[in-house]
Amino acid sequence: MVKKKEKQDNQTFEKIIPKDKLDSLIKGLNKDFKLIVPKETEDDIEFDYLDSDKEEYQFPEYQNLRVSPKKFLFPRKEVLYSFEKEGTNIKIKEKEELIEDQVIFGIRSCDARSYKILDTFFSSGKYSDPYYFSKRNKTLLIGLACNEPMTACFCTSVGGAPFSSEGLDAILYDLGDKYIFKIISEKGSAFSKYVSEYPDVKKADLKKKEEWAKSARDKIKFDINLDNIEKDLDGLFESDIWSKVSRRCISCGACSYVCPTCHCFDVQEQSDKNGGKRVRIWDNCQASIFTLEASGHNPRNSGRERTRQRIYHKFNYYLKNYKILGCVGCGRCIKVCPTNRDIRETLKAVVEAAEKA
Amino acid sequence: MEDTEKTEEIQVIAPTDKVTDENWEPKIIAFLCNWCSYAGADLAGVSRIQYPPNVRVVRVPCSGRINPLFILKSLQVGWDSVLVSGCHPGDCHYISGNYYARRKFSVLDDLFEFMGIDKGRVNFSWVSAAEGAAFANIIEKVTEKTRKLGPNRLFKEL
Amino acid sequence: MNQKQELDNPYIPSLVTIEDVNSENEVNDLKTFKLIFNETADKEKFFENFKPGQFAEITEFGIGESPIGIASSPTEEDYLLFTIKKTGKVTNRLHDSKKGKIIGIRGPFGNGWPLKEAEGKNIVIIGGGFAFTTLRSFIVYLLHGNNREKFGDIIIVYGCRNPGEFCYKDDLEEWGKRDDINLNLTIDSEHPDWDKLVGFVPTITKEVAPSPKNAMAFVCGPPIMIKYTSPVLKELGFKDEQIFLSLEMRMKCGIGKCGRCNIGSKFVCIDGPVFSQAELKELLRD
Amino acid sequence: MEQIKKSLNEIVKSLISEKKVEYVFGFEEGTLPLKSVPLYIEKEEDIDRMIWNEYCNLNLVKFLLEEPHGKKIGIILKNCEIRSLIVLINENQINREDIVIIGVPCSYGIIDFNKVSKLIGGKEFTEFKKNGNDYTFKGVDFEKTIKLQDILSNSCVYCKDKNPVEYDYLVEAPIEFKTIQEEDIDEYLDVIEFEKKKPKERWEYFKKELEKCTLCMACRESCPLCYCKVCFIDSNQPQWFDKTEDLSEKLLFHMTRAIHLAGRCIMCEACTRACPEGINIHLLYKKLRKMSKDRWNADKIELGDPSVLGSYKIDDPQEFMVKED
Repeated sequence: MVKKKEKQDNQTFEKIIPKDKLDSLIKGLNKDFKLIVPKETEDDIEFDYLDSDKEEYQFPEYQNLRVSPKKFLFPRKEVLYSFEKEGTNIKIKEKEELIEDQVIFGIRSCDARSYKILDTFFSSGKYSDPYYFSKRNKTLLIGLACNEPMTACFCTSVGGAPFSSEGLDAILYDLGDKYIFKIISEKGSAFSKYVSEYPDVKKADLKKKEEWAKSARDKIKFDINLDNIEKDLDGLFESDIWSKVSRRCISCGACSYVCPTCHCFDVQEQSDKNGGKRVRIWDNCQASIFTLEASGHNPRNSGRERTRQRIYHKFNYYLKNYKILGCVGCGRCIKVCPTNRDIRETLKAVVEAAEKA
Repeated sequence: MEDTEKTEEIQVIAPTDKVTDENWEPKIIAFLCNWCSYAGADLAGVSRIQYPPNVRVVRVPCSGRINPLFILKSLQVGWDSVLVSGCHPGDCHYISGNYYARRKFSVLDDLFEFMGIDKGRVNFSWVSAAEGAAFANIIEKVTEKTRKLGPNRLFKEL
Repeated sequence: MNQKQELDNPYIPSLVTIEDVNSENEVNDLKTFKLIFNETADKEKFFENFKPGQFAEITEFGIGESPIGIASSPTEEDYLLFTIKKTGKVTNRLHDSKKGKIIGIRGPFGNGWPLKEAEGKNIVIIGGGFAFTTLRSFIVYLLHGNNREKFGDIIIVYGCRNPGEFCYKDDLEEWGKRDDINLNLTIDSEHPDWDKLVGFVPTITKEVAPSPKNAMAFVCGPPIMIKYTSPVLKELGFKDEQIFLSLEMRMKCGIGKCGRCNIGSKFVCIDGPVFSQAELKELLRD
Repeated sequence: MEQIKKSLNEIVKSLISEKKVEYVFGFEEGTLPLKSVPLYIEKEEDIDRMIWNEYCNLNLVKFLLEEPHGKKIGIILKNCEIRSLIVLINENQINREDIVIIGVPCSYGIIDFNKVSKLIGGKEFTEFKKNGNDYTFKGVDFEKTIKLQDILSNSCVYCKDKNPVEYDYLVEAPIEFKTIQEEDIDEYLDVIEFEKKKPKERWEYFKKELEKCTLCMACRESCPLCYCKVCFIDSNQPQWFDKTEDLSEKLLFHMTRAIHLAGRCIMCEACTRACPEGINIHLLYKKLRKMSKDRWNADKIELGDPSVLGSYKIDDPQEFMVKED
């Protein structure tokens, strides 16, 4: 279904945008949408809200950002509701959110795919998550195809690609001296009016794009076949590779905090005499208190079990429950890990162990 | 939190009144050791020595029992000042509890100083069981100091 | 947000009032709370999907939330019962509560005991300690009105450490008088005030020896009891498919989103808490 | 460096081949440039993978805590890490007899990856070259040369305590320089400089730093001195924290952790290097160490010393006490 649409749009909306016009395109978009763009900070580049009327903005050069834009749809800390005490009575006030249409501009393919995974998860089962979708339904994604994958990237191994337009509403392909702007989804056709003035794409440009796509793909050095990963892991639950992997893990939660697909949360309460609020905050499965019960019993007591849980959740349970992989191969967990525990090495070990078994 | 309800043993409960700038009165939480300072406070009461009613007392077995976390938590939940008091050095009922306490207090004191947090809200003192007047005097002093500092917004502003 | 969405938000608790508090044991760390919905609409919504064996999230406003098994049956239409042990922050505060206090409730969550499958079968119920709560819900449901006819024999084995630990003493007394259920109460060791069975639950189960023929066993209790009861049931000829267990895990959201209560690929809060022994064998268990 | 490597190889080889230990803790090359991974050297062929350099950034002593008592383990350590081991031995967490310490004099100190990252604007480098004290980092669209002293861990910049104080085997190697700075500077210079700032500036600094904190606990988990089975922030009876990630909670966590480390922290700075946000939280611990020196003259921890907060002197300073008029 998606493919069909893509084809139609192909003919209508694939424009060439000169490099120096990108900032004015962003400015144009900012008139109608709340924009989330990569911004240069003191010593980093981070996604942030843009108010182009108030600030000078220039689109920075980046490979991928240290922190994924997950937090804009699934914030680190989110109020679920607040309540007031009136004598003995309680009055619950639901959080009222007025969300404008927003666009995440310049998101990389891997991060866009992570939203697809979050969409699947948060809509699964009997209840879909109202807080996530109140924002998600108002969010459009304009991607920027990835010309220079980083050293820890492995998106091609988990079904992605640097030039993938999966999950995006529109995408920009950087051809060095200009961009191709392509509308992908139906929702994305809302962008057509901002780019209509630009020339249509030519055959030669498309050919050039394919070249860039290939060269980007070739830059990803790591490659592993994960077609059988679900079956492989089924047989390795009690394998000793988990003790080997967890041996180097110090059980901090840095990996899950930077992961664009990690979605586990904790629910906590804040209160004073007159009322309070219930909030949910990001949680991480590597901490031992994650599963600790009030009785003192902890089903996942050791690092081995928790390390295993993280891998199984992404590469086995996800496939079992939703038929997709829970990892987009952005490589952030590898970079942030204080002990350089490399998920690629773990996957390699899993595949090798399964072959042996 | 209704007053009729029991509270958890070591939970530091936030002061109860809604604070506005007009009706603000310093609220001070005092951790007093059972053997000296608490007895001192008692003596002040028995001897009918007047001192400001702004202080709420938490009795602890020994000043060595006071975890710096109690003090920090009290400030976080909104007490305007914390007073910690134990036996004079050498007089500890448990021989050396207050010496250990003194080291912990100095750590906290230096940490506050270093982080640029106003030290005036945390007060340490030695009061013996015979010093009812001294206790009243210290409460007066701490209350005055807190009044000058104003409502504790230290952690609220964060 | 419109009205419909508001009703659909599974994170918002409904308000209930504590109607009655009953201490269940001598140590006084186990209390049964009787709750009445403040709004009829909330109640109707709750009872729409309510089955024995499910749980609900109880909110103590300003403190937090705890998942608790529902001890009352859907057939007891006016109220909900929860038997709660004093263990953590929320339950501590609940234990200090008096009549008339307003608390919050979300639910019912989970799959509950498999009622449909159990129809026409002999029912074996094995419980230990205060984990008897959802089993009480089940028994009350079985004994209600016409329901009793739909099921075969009912055999109950309920064990506690000592006589003072038994929950629902009034119910037990009433059930004991009936001749259409076989009630076996047992304590761990001899006690002067006790004239019924003595011995651990697995041992008594062996003695009572329920027949596996056309039967289903429902087990809920501390892990150690489950560990030793399963082999006994197997010895008696029960197949894994005939044994149902109610599990426990740390839960936060109750709706399969917060991600901590999984056993293998299944979430205890939405796919459980009741699993058959056969299902559990399939899962990758920690 | 070569000399150290050679000497290390010999020592480790003899330990392994003569079965004096079950294994030796060391480092191997990580999967990304300038990253290292802890290595369990169990067999002789593992020795080839062993590295020892300026980016072996973890404090391996942390991993010893996981090991059961009575297991003989070899471990390669710098002096700051040896001191952390001494603290653990003093606090009866580890038996001295269980551990075979291979001490290495530390000439360079350790590179803080976060500092590198900041200096190259959050970009990624794919390779680096070193030329004396100049490190050249190369990425897809940049090349930048940085002086070693700008990317060294703070504590290494000021460290003067480079020779192992306790060891079973010592790697003999000349120390190339005392501190990276040429002139003789105070060990606590950064703390002293910071103390000179106005209180408001100091408060703002910590507020800004802690805002970045995600409470991921990498600092706690990488610290060998944090070995409590249940940390106060994880305790639920009583529950000290609402765990709502308020700044006040982060502040409370870091302050209380600092108090727990007062006088114990040996300034290996593994915490700051492990922090994914690069928060300079170590400054607090260093301050408290300086305080231990100023107040109680107890900033060097030797085998058998009592802990600073677990001991006292009758005439400890008490100028902060409120006195009656």
